Amino acid sequence: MKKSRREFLKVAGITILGAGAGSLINGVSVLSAAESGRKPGLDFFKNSDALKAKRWGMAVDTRKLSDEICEKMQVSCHQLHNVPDFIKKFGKQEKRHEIKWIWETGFEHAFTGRENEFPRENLEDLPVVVTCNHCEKPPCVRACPTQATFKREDGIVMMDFHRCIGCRFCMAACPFGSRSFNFRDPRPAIYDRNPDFPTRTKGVVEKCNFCAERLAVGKLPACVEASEGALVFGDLEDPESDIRKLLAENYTIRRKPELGTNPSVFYII
Amino acid sequence: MVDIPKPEELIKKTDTPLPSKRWENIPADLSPGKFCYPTKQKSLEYLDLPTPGREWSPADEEWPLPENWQEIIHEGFKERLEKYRSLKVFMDICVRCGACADKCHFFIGTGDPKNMPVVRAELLRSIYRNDFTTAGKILGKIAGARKLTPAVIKEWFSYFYQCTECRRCSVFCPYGIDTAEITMMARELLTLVGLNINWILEPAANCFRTGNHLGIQPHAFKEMIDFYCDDIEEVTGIRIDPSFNRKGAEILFITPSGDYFADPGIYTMMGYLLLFEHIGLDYTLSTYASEGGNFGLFTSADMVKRLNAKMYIEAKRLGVKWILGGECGHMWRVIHQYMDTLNGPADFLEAPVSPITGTKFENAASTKMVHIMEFTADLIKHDKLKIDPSRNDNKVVTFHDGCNPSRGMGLLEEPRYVIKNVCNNFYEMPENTIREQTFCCGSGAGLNTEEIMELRMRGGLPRANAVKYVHDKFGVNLLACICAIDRASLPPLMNYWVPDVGVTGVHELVGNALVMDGEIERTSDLRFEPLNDETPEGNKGEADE
Amino acid sequence: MNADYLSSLIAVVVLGLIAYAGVAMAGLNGFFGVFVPYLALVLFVIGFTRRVLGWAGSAVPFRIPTTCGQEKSLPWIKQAKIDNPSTKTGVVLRMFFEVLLFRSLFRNTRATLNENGRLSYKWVLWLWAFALMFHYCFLLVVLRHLRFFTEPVPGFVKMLEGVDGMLQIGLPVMRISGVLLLVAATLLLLRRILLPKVRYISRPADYFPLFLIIGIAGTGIFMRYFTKVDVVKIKELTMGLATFHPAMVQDGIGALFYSHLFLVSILLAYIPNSKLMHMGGVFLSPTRNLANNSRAVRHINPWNHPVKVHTYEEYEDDFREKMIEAGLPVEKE
Amino acid sequence: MNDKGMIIAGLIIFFTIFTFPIWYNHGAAAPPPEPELSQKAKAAKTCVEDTAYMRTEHMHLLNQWRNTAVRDGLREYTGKDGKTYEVSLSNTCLDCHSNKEQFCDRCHNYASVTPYCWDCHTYPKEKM
Amino acid sequence: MLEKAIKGSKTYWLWVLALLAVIAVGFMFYMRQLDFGLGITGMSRDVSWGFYIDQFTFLVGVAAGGVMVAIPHYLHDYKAFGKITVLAEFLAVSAVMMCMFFIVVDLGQPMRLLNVLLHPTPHSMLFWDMIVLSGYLFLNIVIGWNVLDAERNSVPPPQWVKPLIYLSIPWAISIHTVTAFLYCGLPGRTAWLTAILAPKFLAGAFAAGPAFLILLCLVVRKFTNFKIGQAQIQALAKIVCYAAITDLFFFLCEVFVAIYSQIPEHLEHLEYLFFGLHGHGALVPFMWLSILLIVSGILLLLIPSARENESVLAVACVAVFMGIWLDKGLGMIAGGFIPNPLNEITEYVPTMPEVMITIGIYASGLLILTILYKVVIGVKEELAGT
Repeated sequence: MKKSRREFLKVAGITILGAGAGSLINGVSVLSAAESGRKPGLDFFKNSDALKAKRWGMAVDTRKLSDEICEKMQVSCHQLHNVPDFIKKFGKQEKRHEIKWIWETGFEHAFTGRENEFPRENLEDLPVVVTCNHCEKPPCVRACPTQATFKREDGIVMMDFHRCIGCRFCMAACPFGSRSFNFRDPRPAIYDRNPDFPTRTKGVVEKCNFCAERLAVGKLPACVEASEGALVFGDLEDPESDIRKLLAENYTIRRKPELGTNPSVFYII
Repeated sequence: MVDIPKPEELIKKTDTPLPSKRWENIPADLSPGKFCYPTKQKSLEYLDLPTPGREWSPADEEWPLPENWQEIIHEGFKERLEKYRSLKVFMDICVRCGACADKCHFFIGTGDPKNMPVVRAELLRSIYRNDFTTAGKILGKIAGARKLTPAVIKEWFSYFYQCTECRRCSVFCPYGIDTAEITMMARELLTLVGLNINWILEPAANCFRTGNHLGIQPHAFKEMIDFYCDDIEEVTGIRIDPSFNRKGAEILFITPSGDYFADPGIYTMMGYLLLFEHIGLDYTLSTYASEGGNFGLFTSADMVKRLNAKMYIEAKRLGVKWILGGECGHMWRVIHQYMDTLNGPADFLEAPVSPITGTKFENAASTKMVHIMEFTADLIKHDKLKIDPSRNDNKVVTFHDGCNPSRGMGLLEEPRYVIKNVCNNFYEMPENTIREQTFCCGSGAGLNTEEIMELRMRGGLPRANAVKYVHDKFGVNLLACICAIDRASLPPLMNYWVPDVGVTGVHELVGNALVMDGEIERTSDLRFEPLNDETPEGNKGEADE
Repeated sequence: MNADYLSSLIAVVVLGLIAYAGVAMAGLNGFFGVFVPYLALVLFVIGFTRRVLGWAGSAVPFRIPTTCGQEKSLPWIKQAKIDNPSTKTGVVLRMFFEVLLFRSLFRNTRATLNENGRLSYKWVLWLWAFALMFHYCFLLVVLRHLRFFTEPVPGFVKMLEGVDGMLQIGLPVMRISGVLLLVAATLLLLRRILLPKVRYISRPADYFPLFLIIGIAGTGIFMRYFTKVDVVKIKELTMGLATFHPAMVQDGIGALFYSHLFLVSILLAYIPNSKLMHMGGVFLSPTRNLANNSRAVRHINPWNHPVKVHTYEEYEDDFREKMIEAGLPVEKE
Repeated sequence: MNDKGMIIAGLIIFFTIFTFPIWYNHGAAAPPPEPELSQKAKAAKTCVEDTAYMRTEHMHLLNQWRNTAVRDGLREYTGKDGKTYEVSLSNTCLDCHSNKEQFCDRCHNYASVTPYCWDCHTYPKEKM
Repeated sequence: MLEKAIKGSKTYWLWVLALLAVIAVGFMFYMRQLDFGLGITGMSRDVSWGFYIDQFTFLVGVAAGGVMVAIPHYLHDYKAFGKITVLAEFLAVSAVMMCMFFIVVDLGQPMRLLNVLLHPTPHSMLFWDMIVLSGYLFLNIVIGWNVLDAERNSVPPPQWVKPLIYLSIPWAISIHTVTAFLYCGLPGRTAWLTAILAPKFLAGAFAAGPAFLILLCLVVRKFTNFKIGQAQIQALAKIVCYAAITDLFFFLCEVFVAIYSQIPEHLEHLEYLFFGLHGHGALVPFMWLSILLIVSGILLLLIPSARENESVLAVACVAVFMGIWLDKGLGMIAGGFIPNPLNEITEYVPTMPEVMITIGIYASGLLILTILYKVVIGVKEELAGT
């Protein structure tokens, strides 16, 4: 509240100067009203049972993954977040407009540059689930001209759908192809709309948000819940967290670490 | 006469900052050299106009106003508000946006804020508010109203005789407010209390009596024309014998008296005579209607009508088919916008048709009077003239649009077409100073008088400055115009600001270029100046005289 | 500081305060919410009609268009059909460009005497641009306000609102026209205050309406975006006005609204008594609304009275002998 | 020139346009809207802030809620009366005001306001 | 001065009307795009920028190319260019305007455009691009207008214009540099991730801009009384030639790095553009055509007798212009997005509505150019006293 009130006062002040003395007297009364606390709304707080972390991260144990689990994760995520299914609605030609927050892909697609002439057996069939990496140094945030994409203090790279102008600079900047653009109105292709989460308007970019809305009420991300243990979610800065323990015990890789974005999603192959 | 500063000094003086005082608080400067001489008693009496009862000078402290002068002005104002919607609307709707301010040549030349068209109108408007509007009556000064005092009358006299009714401001005004209308009304009001200037009403009185402003009597008129015919014969070997007051002629030709009275108008007259001879026109001149111009326009609508009436009267008496009019400015404002309304309908005349080309002048179908530029342009277009433009090769010409033909009728292309056909060297002045944006000569609307020479030079500055530009750039040495006032006022203006440039009427150029049947080889132009074989193009500043 | 604009500014502020105080302290809601607007409306309608009929009552004795281009003359010469119209259609077009696009202001130049002694005329379009912006924004704002005076709100008003609020800035969504109106009015005001020539010719009657409109736009914007008012209640009041069922009880609207309404009422009543009548007068200017065909079609002057002329007979009487001597034909020997 | 007829016609046209609201409404004032409260809302007596404030400021408040929830992750709001609410359009506002047509739309339509909330947020009727 | 734009011949008005008609058609398609979303274009999740951004990039170059007239004129006092600087400046104005239009039509939520100003974000290159582009537009309008107005009045331009002129030179460089930075700072887009991108952009710009200016000069000379001399056109032609050579050289440098290093990520994009990748090769013929056009253009411009023949010169300029257009305006963006970060291939072909909107914007640019040039030519003719 404090911040927005300050902003309000600033704007009000400027307007008084600009609007001439005709409004001066009224402006003063507004100011005093604001200062005297007539404007209600004392403050905003974090939910007490919210999950908190210094830097959220995720580990994907591909050993535990199967196509079914991947499918389940995707369905539960897309269902929860009102992600449209254009292919189902309009057919295959709409694949190019597809929106995906989390999806299954092959090893060679997820880990380009790690091609191996003689790969481990089954590596080619290994289901790999990919999503936004919530990089520590996210190029998409750097590129966004309106701060519609931003990094929260807890490391989550978030989208502000109200602010996005749809320039798609973030999509060009993302080296992981994690972002989708609403090339058309998504609503007709949303089945079983979840009223607790907004749909998007056409013309904005969207992507995985690590279920920030669930963390706020003390729940783990939907995919993690649906993963049957294949995904482990937790605070990367907390050495005692489950995820840190898992990372300590296993050799993990990340996607395109050479780009220096420092992804927060780790893979156990 | 009061001394005029040198051009270099004068131009510096034009860039003065605006005074710190409001214009309402600055009295009019009526020191010698700043005002036109008032009308002599006898002219007023001859025209049956109100007189002040004695000779007087604007420099006098006490002016000879009639006892009930305020009432006269008030009633006159009221009457005119009913008679002229223009006045009423223009009094009400000015928003003082300032678009007109620097469009006036007098403001540019003097820097005097009361020469901004908006303020000139405010001189009248302030009285209008005081006398005729509720807001003015209640709020007085706050609403911009002021009382009619002798000081206001002095101000009117000063500033409404510092407006040449050129209408340039009207082009730029978002509501078309026309200062000419306002000045005309103010001059009518001043005339009601006997205040007018001699340079306007003496010619008007002359015109009323003799038929022309200069008071030239019929026999003298004929002698003058005969004299020009002698000159023509000397230059071309052709003898022309024009007819006067001849009944049954097809066309009556009327031109301003300046064209047969003074240099350089007389050469234009010779041009007309040569042209008519060349095409064998059946025309006559009139000694009764021997004036195209109309100084009534600078006095009152009634006076316009009184002086203008002669044209139709004479045309009817002589039984001509239609009237051809010479090169003139305010003459054409009257003919184009007033004559038919005031003295028409001219149902005794026929709709004008060129006897040479058969062209119907549809735009003159009702007034039955054709402008000679239209007539000549039509002749050239139909290839009816034998022209040798190289005879004008010693001239580098530019064209000055007269205020009235350009903003009162729109006669823009015809003169250019003619000039381009009779001259090889023609250059336009800068765009914002020609056509509908043309600048006044600084001496129109009756101000072409000697006693205000400095004001005239100041007012003519924008025009002269544009001429100087083409003179410096293209070597222009001749300024063509289609206005008798211009031909009288531009020579001193050029002489002052751009001494190497002469002034000519367009038909003088035509006359020079016409190849007459049976003419001798011409060795000089109509001014008896030798024809130069070499073209002066590129010879910067070379004048033809 | 200049007394002319200072006094106008003070006048507008005081007027705004009167309504504010009248409602906030004296509870004169009915007076400022119903009586004053109706009074203003009546004054406007009567005043406007009187002014226009007054103009209509004056004669148009002569056809005096200011011609701004080539006349209709010989068929092969291209006429400037709009700037120098010879037909009704041409005049309508000329008026269209004049009234809707400010054709004449578009020509504006600034004369400057340069150091080399040359006068130049720089093309300046600021006045044209500001004026255009000001008038169109004002029109849009007025039309948008129809939402307060109609129920159901007509489609075209909604469409205008939609376009006007196209740029999704702020909440409630910013209407561009309102902000631009304030900006344009301020620019016009600054022009008056800062340009020496315009300042010299400006008087309270020029500053007052500008401050008034700035005040109106300012209070409107302030209400909408900052102090906030109960729009539904306001509409109850305004609908009452529009349907002649004035609703009196209006708690919770906020006194600022009454300042706004009062200033609008002042403006409405002020129009017929001021230069703002140019909105009607621009249509009646004889230099613009007449065709330049006075030589082709006779224009009738309703008061064309006879005058004394010097007839040919009188003339011949004066000069007969001289004429005969010179060999000029005469009527009577 | 007799153009009085035209001038009067012009005047009539002007006043016809000018008085558009008067004849458009046929002189009948449509009753002001009365937003209907759902049972739940009635029971709650008061919204997150008092009614007068909510009437004029709800859009501003919603905007603040949105910003703090999305950008700062703060999802609890304590009002002037000290009560705390979850910052959520769906879970808090629309939970009570589940009757968009009778509640939101009435005033919005009356004031000709078309908020774009519903472009993305699902209103209760569609809850199914 | 804009007066001159509302007085013209029948041909002029027909041309203006034709452009307006094309703009209207484009606008109708844009309305459809606004209604439906960017889905009516050929862009996709993988190729998320397309034709619009291509044109934007190319036109920034055309705008920046004007500086090749400004530098010789203002910095080296090459007098001959004085006659045409205003043409270059107004070309830049129209090009920048088109750039802005292309950005706007490419936005998913154009109504939120002002968010860029409301939430200024200095770490975003797009923010800077907006600043440099609007700054450049402002500079060129102010400079061009004042210089022309002064010329018309035969007085020196106002003193304050001079610093703006000097500022406009680095500014011109900056617009294309920042535009290159939009792309070359993105990790993972290896086709763009090269320090030579800005120089290469500039080289292409200095070829395409002046080439177009030559064509415009030839058109102006043919249809109006404003006679632009041989000297200006030939000097421009040499600039085009060497800039095109530099552009080609930079391209070959890129090719060398990719081929010699054999790093797949560098190779794949080139491979896709020139040979096709995994059976996808929609752009292959266009890319080869581009090389062919640029090379033949350079050859024609190098041979003095060919260059001095104005018909050949016109052909050469068209070749260079089109070649660079194909390179920047078609291949640049798609080449960067294909293959995508997951090494998948989604091809991109602009759709009809997309092309129509693009044509509409080009028509609006041409309209702006026409109006501005009409004013310039009117002034030049007026100064000739005709």
